[in-house]
Amino acid sequence: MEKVAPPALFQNWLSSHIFTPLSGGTFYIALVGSVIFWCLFLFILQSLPSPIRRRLLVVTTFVAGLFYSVEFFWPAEGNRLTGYVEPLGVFLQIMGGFGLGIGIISLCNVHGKAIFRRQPGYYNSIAFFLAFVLMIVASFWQHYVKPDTSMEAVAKQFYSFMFDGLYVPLDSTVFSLLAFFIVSAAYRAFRIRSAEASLMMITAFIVMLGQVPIGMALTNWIPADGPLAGLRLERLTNWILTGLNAAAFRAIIFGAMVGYIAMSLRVWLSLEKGTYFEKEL
Amino acid sequence: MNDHRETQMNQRPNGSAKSQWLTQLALLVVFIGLCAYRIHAEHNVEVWVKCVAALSTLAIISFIYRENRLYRLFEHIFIGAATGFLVFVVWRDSLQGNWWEPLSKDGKWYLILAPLIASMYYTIYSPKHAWMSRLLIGTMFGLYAGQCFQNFAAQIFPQISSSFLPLWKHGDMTMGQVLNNWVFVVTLFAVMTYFFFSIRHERPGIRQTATLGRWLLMIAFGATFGSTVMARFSLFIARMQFLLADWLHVAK
Amino acid sequence: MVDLLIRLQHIDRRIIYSLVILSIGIPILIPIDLPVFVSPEAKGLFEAVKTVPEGKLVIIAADWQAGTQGECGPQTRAVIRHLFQTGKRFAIFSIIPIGPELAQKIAEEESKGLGKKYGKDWVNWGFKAGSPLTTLTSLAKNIPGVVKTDINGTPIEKLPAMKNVNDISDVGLIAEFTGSGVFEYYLQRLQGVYGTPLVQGCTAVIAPEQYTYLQSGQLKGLLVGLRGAAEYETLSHVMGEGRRAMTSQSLAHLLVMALIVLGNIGLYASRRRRGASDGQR
Amino acid sequence: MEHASPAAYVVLPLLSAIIVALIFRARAGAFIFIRKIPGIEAMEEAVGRATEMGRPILFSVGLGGIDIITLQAIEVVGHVGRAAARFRNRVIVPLVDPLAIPVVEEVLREAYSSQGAQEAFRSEDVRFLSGEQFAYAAGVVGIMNREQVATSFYFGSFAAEALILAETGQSVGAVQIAGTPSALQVPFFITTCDYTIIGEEYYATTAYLGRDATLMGSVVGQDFGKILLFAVMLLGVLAASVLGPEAQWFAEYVGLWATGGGG
Repeated sequence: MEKVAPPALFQNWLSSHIFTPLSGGTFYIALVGSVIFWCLFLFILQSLPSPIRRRLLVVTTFVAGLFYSVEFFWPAEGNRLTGYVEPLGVFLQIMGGFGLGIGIISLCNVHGKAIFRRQPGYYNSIAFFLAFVLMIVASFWQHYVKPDTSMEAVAKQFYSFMFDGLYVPLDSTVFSLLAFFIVSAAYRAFRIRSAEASLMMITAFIVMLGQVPIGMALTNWIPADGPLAGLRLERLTNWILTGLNAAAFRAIIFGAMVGYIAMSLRVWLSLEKGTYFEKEL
Repeated sequence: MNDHRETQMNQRPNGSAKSQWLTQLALLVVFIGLCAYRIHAEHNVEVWVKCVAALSTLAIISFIYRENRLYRLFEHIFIGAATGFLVFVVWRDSLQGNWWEPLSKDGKWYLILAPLIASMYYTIYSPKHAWMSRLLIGTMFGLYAGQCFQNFAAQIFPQISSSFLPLWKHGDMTMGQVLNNWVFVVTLFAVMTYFFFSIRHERPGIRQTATLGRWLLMIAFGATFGSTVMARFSLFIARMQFLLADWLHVAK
Repeated sequence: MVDLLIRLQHIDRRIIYSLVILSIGIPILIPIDLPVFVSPEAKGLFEAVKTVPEGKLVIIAADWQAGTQGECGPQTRAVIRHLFQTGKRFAIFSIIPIGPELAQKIAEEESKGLGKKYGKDWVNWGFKAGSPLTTLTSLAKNIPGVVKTDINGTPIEKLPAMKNVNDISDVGLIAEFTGSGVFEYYLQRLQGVYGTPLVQGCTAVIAPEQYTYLQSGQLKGLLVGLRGAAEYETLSHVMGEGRRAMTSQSLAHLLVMALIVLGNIGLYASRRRRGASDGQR
Repeated sequence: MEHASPAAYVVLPLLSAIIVALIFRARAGAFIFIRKIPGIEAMEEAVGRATEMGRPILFSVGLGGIDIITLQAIEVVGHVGRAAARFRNRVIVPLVDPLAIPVVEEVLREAYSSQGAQEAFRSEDVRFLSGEQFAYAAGVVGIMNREQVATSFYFGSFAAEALILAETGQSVGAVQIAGTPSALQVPFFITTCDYTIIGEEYYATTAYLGRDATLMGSVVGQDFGKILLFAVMLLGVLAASVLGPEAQWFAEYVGLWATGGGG
């Protein structure tokens, strides 16, 4: 049985008085009303003098940080904030979706200028716009086409052309370039220049050998259940990966997470230094 | 700064532009020939899609020889298609179900607040109002900062308690397990010591531990590098199987 | 001669990449059969399948998705082919939605070659939703009751392959294939409770964690990644996709190691040259 | 762990108190020693090199969106931007998350104007490439080759595409410095970059570059936080060793205490 979170602070009051679904005329009035309210709110914000803006940013950052930390430290029973966690998560996801427009504007700005100024290779920007528009058309069309009509087959084929013909092969082939780069990186970097570099090289050698049959052949003569079984290449590889490797990465992650807490505290308490935080608003 | 401009850094082989055009043209003709041969063998749409997929694959693989016109074209096509698909996925997986339908069908008028608030992002295009985008993004940073406690506890605490390993024999523990525990605990503490910032490494005990930590770190990085090689090769094996078996049918 | 050695340090990147294409492409075109050394854990799985008592059912738990098809696909195919060859009936099942479909495609392809028929030689229970723990617990007690219908919706009783299969005691072996951590459910609910022999085919990435179950005897056999599939095909004397891809892997790994050795020879030669010239100055 | 376990009520406030206390101690003027981190020291020189060659600089802030890790990377963009602005050199910042555009643009514009080089800043150099990992990688390696970048920086959270970016940067002959808390990508940065800043050193980058009291104090706070974890684990190992099987209830209690007992 899904554990239903207790209603959060004012959640019942809010959902029964303000955030109640409406229909018909009142629905549209509420819509227009909230747009007007928002424009008013932005107008007030804009009229605030700079020092008050700065203090407002500090307060909103702190309150925002307070929400998740208090919700976490508040024990589960009687926790009056858990109710808001899920709706807030959905709200942030929707806002992120609306933020995508900035990316599209940036892309259109860069490629639009390339075409407008006839920069060399501007036909690539034309190809970008074509692929962008065709993919949107193809994916929405196959999503909304009425099933078992003649158009459905066309929509599916057009989508397959864009998705299976362009998107998936391009994606998996760029990923597969790693097969080349890992070879050239290993060839150039694994040189016995220093003790540490050779340590890294020898371990990489052992692990690589332990993964291919030809490598395993080198130590196949060691009896599998004898005392020396641990020296068989595939066993040695597993011992390095489960023991030493896991401990070293755990130590790195411990340090990184302490750094993550330190930075989060600075951001939350507006102690953070750096151009983005100190610039006059 | 070790100078690694090795001699083989020939970005632009000095072959004249004309000869480059010729080789590219020749390759294109060969490709079209192969496509015609395959389309002649199989008269259906799948073959056309496979030919386009093959061209996409070869365009990206051509990058390892040199950045070239074909790669540049398909790089832009890829970015366009990926962004277009992102727009569709954002609509299908989040905006449609969580925003548009509740707003338009269930009458939840207050969901209009999401685009209204998100409009503050778009104030960056007018310098006078750009500070409002800072107000919204600053608040978002505050939200993420507040999650640090839960993230730390959820990820790190189980690892702390599972690091309590006995260093000498108890009950039915084998000597192998005791040795493994020693290796685990020594590696953990040595690598942590290596990363201390404000403690001078010259202090006795600290320097040796930190050096041991650095050596164990190098072993771990070598092991991780080696264990990833197989996975990366299997990616390219799959692409070669697509080209040789699915597309050209010259292999099983 | 020394100049040649010194130049080994800077082999042109394009030569390296062409060698990678050749070492991976040639085995796909011309199946070269490199000797595959079989690990004890792969032999264990082969023996476990061979010694399934007459008339007992084998469960193929296909808990993998498209992402891990590269490794789990060849493993599943190798075991299913062996079950067809030795005339042992089996049932495909999974607690991951897409698993049964992918495994069914493999079983159908293999059944054509060996004249096996769905329903008589094998059956596909399909994906069982709900929490894996409760599904496996009730499955052990009453297989027809929990499964009810197969992947095509036909009632289980009608399928000859399911004749007198009532509960876990009628199951001779459970073979699980996965890239994710669902393995514990089979340990906790089936092998650990009823002692039904359990074997696994897993991806190379999660292999280190599975070895502990091998040493404790909870696992009778283990196939590790593509290498495991190649080992199983070697035991069943078949030149399958595992061995072909393994040949490419082996050649590519040999190439990387050879390049590293050559690079270091070049470094050593240039140091000796510099050492000699310092001596003369 | 949905809600704080008993251990969380003790360890987390203690860890936070240590860090904040050391921040305020540093702001009050206490002397702070931080060991050398070669990668960070080399950043200034790397920017200078790009200027000598008259080629642009590339800065990738990784795959993270608007989160704490990416914020640290964006702060480093500010430092690199100020160094590049002194020589009127370009910094190209291809991005994965659209919401990072206003933040990075703001930081770079400020960096250039603080050096009196507003006109040298081009807003197209801060550009969104794609939200998809490998479309982003394809775009960045294309830019590297076409712009022939002389120096590239990789700061932020990275995944498999790290080796695609860094090996291409190597092949174009760029000087490369990487810094990431993503431990799994560190081996690939080590084999391709001139300097690699690992794990928690990543969070000390701005402190090291800016030499600001608050940030330096925070780095010392990180050390003391780690000493706290070090002590807890040392205690745990000794208890497990001394008590042996009896430690089982202790380990379970601590485990329960630590993870909130299946909460």
